[in-house]
Amino acid sequence: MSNLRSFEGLVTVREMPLRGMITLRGDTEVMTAALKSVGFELPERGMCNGAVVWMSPDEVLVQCPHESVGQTLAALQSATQSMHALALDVSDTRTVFEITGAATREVLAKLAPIDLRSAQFPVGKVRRTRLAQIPCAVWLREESAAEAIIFRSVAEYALGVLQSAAHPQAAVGYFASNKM
Amino acid sequence: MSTRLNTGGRLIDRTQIQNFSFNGKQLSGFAGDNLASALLANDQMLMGRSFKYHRPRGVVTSDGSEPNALMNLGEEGRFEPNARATTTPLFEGLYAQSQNHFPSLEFDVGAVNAKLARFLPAGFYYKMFIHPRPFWKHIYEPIIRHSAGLGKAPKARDLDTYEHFYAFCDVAIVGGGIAGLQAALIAGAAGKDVILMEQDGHWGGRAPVDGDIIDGQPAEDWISATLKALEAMENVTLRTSMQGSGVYDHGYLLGYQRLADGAPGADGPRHRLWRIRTKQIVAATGAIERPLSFAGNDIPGVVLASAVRDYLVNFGVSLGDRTVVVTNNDTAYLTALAMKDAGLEVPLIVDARTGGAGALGEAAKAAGIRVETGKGISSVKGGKRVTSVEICAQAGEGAPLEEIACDVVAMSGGWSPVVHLWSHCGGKLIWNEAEAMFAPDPERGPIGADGAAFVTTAGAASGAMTTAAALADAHTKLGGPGQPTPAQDPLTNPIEPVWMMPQSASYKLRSKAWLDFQNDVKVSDVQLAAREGFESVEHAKRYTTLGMATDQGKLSNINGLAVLANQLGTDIPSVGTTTFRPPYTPISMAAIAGEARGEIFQPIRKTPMHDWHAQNGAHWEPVGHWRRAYTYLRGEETISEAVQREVKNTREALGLLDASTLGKIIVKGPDAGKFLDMMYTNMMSNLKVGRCRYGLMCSENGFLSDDGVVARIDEDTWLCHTTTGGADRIHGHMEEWLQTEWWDWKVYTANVTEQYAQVAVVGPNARKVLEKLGGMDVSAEALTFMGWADGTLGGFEVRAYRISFSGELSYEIAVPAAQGRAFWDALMEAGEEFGVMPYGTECLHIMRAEKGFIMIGDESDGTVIPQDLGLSWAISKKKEDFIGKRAQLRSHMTDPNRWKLVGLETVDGSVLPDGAYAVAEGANANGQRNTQGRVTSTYHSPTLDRGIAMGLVLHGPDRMGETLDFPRVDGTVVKARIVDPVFFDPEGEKQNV
Amino acid sequence: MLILTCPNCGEAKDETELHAGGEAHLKRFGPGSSDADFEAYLFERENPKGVHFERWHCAPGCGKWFHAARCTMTNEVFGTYSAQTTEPPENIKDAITAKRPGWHWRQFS
Amino acid sequence: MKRYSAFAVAREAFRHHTGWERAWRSPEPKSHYDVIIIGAGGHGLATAYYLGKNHGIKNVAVLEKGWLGGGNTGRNTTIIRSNYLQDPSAAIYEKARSLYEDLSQDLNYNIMFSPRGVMMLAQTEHEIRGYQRTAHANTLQGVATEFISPKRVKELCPIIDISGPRYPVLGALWQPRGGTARHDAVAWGYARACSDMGMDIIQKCEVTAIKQEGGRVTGVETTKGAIGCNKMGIVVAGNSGQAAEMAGFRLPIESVPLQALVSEPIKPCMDVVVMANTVHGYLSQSDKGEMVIGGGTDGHNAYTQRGSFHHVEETVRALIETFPMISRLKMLRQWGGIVDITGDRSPILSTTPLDGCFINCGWGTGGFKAIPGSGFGMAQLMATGHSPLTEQFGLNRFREGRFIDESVAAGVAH
Repeated sequence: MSNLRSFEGLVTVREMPLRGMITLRGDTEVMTAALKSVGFELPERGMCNGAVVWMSPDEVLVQCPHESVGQTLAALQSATQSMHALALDVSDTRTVFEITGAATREVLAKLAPIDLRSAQFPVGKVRRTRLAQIPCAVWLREESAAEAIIFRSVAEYALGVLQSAAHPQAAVGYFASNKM
Repeated sequence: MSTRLNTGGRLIDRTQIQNFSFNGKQLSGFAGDNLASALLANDQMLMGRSFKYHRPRGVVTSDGSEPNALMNLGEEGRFEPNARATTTPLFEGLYAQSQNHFPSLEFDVGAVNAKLARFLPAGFYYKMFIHPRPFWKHIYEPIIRHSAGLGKAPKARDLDTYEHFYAFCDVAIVGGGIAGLQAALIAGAAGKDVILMEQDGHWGGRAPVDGDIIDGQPAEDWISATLKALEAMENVTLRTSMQGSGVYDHGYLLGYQRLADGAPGADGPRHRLWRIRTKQIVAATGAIERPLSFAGNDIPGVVLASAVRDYLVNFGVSLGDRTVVVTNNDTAYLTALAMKDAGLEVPLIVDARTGGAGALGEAAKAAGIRVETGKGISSVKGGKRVTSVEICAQAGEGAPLEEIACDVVAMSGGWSPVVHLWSHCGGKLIWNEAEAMFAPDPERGPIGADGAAFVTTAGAASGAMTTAAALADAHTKLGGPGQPTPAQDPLTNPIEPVWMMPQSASYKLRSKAWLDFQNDVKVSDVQLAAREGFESVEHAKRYTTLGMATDQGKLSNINGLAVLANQLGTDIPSVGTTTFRPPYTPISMAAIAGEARGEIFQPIRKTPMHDWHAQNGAHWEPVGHWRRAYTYLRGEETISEAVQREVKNTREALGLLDASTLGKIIVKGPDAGKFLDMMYTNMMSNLKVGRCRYGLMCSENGFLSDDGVVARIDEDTWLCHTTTGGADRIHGHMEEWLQTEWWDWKVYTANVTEQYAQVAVVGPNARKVLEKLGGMDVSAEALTFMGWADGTLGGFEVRAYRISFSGELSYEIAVPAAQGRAFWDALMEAGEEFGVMPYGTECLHIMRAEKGFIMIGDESDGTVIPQDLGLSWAISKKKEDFIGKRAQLRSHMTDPNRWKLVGLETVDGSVLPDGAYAVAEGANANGQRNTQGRVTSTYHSPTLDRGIAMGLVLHGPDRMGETLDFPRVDGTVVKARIVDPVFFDPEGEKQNV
Repeated sequence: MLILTCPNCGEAKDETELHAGGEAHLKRFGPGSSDADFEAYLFERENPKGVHFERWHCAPGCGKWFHAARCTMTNEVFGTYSAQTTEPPENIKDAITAKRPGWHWRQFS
Repeated sequence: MKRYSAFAVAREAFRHHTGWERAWRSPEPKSHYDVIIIGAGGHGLATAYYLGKNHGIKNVAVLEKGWLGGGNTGRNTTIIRSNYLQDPSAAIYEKARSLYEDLSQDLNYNIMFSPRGVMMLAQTEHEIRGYQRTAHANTLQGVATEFISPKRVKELCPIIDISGPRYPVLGALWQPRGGTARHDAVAWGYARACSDMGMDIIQKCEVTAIKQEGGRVTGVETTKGAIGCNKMGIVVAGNSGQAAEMAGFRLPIESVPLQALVSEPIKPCMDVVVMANTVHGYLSQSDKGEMVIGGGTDGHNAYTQRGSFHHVEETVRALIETFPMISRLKMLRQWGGIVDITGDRSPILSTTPLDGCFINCGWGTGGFKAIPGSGFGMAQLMATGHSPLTEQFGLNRFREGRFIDESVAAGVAH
């Protein structure tokens, strides 16, 4: 895919290449066991451990390379065969934008009504919220890098609002990382 | 005349000259000026006209409470009406025009109203213009409307951008005066996350102007040191030009930041609206000086004493050569002293108090200023500018004792704490008799989520009216350590309330004593309202329009309700105040809307094939936030021609529909069958794996809410299709029942709508194109009607459903969304030899109507039950329960007189008007024509080449062949016959091949 | 502008990240119920000035429903709790009693 | 009562306006009335007025816990229209609208009814079809409306951007005799006329209990003592649930805040009322020049009379899209009122399980425009036991499943 979208402003925003994504639903025990079978761990509530995104008390989003999604899905399905669980390939459902730069928290704070101060939003935290007018999962991957996971149909809108928020002359300077 | 002095002006930079235009005159000021100070420096005291009488008006304040000096600012896409000159920073090229006059500010024909003032008392329009009836709309109202209004209406599209910012903190402090700074220092030192905002462009509030001494040093020095300390704190955020505009529930504060009002056209947002969530709001918003009510107090040159001082100290502008000060409290003496100190004349201080001032009185006398105590102004003389005042005894009726020439009257009627933010969310006030003001009642603050008060006030906003008291109040409220910062000011003697000057002013004087400058409400108006029974403060306000001007009563309310209380013979607290509503001062609509404009006004949802549609003539139809192709226009053809072409082609050859927007929901679990039996009116648990079934969903209130095809994927998995608009709604509906009613049922759902691109491949050549792509067996035997299968087509992994909404041979093919476009392209290419054309939603609608299939949103409208639509076959008789079943047993739902679905064909072959009603004999008790049916959807059928329609008709299915009358809106009638709703291929031969 | 903490994801949610879902603890009446019971189930709502129990949907968010106990006069929130219950839990009732002694709502007090 | 006229104003001008009478008396309550109306808002006062005018029942008290007209009557966006889809709605709203036409003359009080025309924009295909259906229904209901072209929309309201871009204007349902009136004046005018008929309007008089004997209403306890009556009308929007509870029955009602806002005044630029339902906003310009904007209701029950800010945001951003000029205006004031929403979002004008006690409530966001018709029908119902205007709005409809759903046409509730 060569037509991945990106721009630079207060932050750099890049569309991530297609990624393997699997919705896994089950109770904590089921999800723990199933994830273990593919070498992953169940993240704590409200966190993402790199591969697995906590979505809900009975749902996680498992991320893996796109090539191996079939294999991972099969493994999860087989691990949960006798249990009440749901594992589905949803790799095409969403688009992921990566946001990097010192103003990462700030740009997100223009669009999402969430507390992004570092004490309240540590690295590794994921929060399902809205990005302006669309649902979004915000994952702070590193201090200056976040991923915004949104539905694919509204990718252009997401890009548009991020671009507006990241206007080079629109710095706010509220967070410790880019205090003004 | 008003002028710039050679020295002074702590906020201006005399090295930077800025040129601007006012009413076509080229003027100049300095960097740091605001528009008001710059105009005054150019001897432009006359700045506007009042609302009702078009009286000449000058500036009266030096802040956002200004009622008079409102301007049409800027031009074209950067034009703003009603810009307050007092809060508009001066910049090079500023372009301003005064408002509400014709033809000019100096000569305004509207001023004739002032001559008629005696005929225009409070409420006059309720008593006049009653006869003759048409005159209100056509004569009186247009005249009144035209003379009202203020600024011009903007015309061009806004060229600026705006944004929001969500900030969370522990303490948000509004007001960067000394109390706010002190509060920030304490909260910041305690390690709290603090936002301190100041609406003006500079810190410190009144203290530097008033010459206060804080902690043994001039206020200016203390402010600088405090700012330095705050800037060093990582946890403190400081912002100027940002107003705390509104307080809402649960610690929500609006911060209105004006980023580019001093530099229009600069790259970046003009305004930023902060939406702050904080544990505590500290309103350190200071106090506003009140005018005094004496005759002629609206003449240009009568200005609040504090404003006279502000212009002098902050901008080096003197408002006039001879200033008479009139007051009922100590603070106005500071103005007299400052003016004198600047070398200007202060012929007299008129102090209504018999005791006069203390230390300041002595200082005034020492400076050679004459002070008269126990006196008042009986009237101000002058037209467009003050020329003199007449002095009288405050205690009397206003017999003039002496006339004194002057060009400025600096008035002070005392101070009102700015309690707006305290009050927005329910904080209560108490009347402080000693200070003659309403102040926050600390016992009854606005209640937050935890049940405790979340707003506090600090400083003058609390009613702490001396410098020391203000700092001490901030210290106490914020729980500062040790002792409060010491301070000194020269205020010693208490205020004595003066609500009318003189105390027993005659009617003539009262009818010239303004309360609300902009809306032209006078003391006599409020008195009249009270006499006429408008005793509630809200009645008096609405009857007189007191406090309803753009300053929202900041200057007038307390004076007005004191007059009301007096007239009613009661006290001020029993009259009470009107309600304080956000915003504190007006904020731009654009800032409220934020970034949502133009392309990002709302999300547009796009399918994987969206760009192809756009490039191939799609005429769009919004369906929710989706854009679907209504039809694809070719060449010069009209929309209707395009639709007819698509129908014909699909029926005769091959059509493709982008069906990706249809909802797709996976339902899985041991109890999934049982669950779907509750969700759908039909039985879904007995659907065989590999098969599809059309299902209906109802609300618990019985009405049809959605339909779609359900496929059974495996033993405990079903895939439910919904309408385009239904995807999120139905998924939510399912989860709601699972989570809140049947939480012990073992079912998981997932909304996989966006995972798949789905294409309907429709028409006699449908199978041929799929076979050409190859990979899976799509033959009539292998994939039977209402079956589905997984496989590959042209190398794409697909799920193929053999379903039809058109009566044609039809497949719906789902592929992963990322491959949707490639799959579509492959179909178009392979289909070329079979006459492929894409078709849009209107073609879909026509084809299904030709087949008599209902459409959610057309045949159903939220009041229709499946039984109305002849869909009883889809309602299980075997099931004990499903959502909506009980509701459908109510008497009105089982009424045999409910209108039922039928087909309608016009006698003359024309198309029935959409939404037309079939009339019945006579009229009902309200004189409305009786009806017996209505059209639910209507089209020209290209297949049959005549109008076809569906409709709901009383006893319709029993009246086949009868003709009904459908009046058009123009009164003519279309006759239509009741027929079977299946117009085309009733045996289903075309789809079952 | 309410903030309610979703007990499922633990996040303090802004009102714009939530959807109000009306009265909590309704008992469903289906086929076989009387007209009066069914009408009451669908339409007769508690509409108190004061303590109220209501449903909220954490969306956009974790997608779960939860219940809140809130004062309709002041918007004071006494607590949020699981939607998988037919009555308010004791700790919520105690929290209300501490703030609003003598409160009652339907059969609860 | 001294008549109001230009001559009266001129006469008073020469004696310093000392001759004006009180607009309404301020009496103490008597011990018993034929009829007590609880609630001196527009609907309550209109009910009392038509009881007297049409049915000769003048021994009436109107009890008000605050100040008359102080609830939703004085908080709404003053739109008057009757272009409703369903027959019962069209009947009562058209009755109201036609009474508004002559109300200033009838009451001798200028309520400033301004039939400047109301248009409801169609901005989707679905709305076009809904409004065409409404236009057909209105033709048969005797309500003068028409579906007009985008070009005509632009002529009538030049500040609309009919080309979109997001939601181009595809047409509009136009009611030329819809418009606005001065909301406070409606309450004041009725109050003055009621008082003049000898009715007692008793403000600051809160009802604390409703008394009954043998299933029939006998009177009320109030903060000004007990007052007896033969019949009672409860007309207390925003407090209906509490009043019904005192009377011993329940209502299919929830109370939620509704918000509105005005801009600063500008010179006349809009001579019609526009409702844009796709984007959920209403807009008109007051005689003072303020742009008056109505928006949505909160989703949760509350009695706070403020409401949540995001509704203001949604309304403003939507209106800017269709009326770009609003962008550079400033919001002067926002406020909220409490509206009663019923199960089908249509009002209730009904007898109740308590004999002699009638209720008028549930007008949701659309009560102001109905005031004269509601009062007319309610008075008829209370005086005679039957009114064709109110017949379909009974409480029993919720049990029968016989709803009056106005949202069906194009998502337009009220």
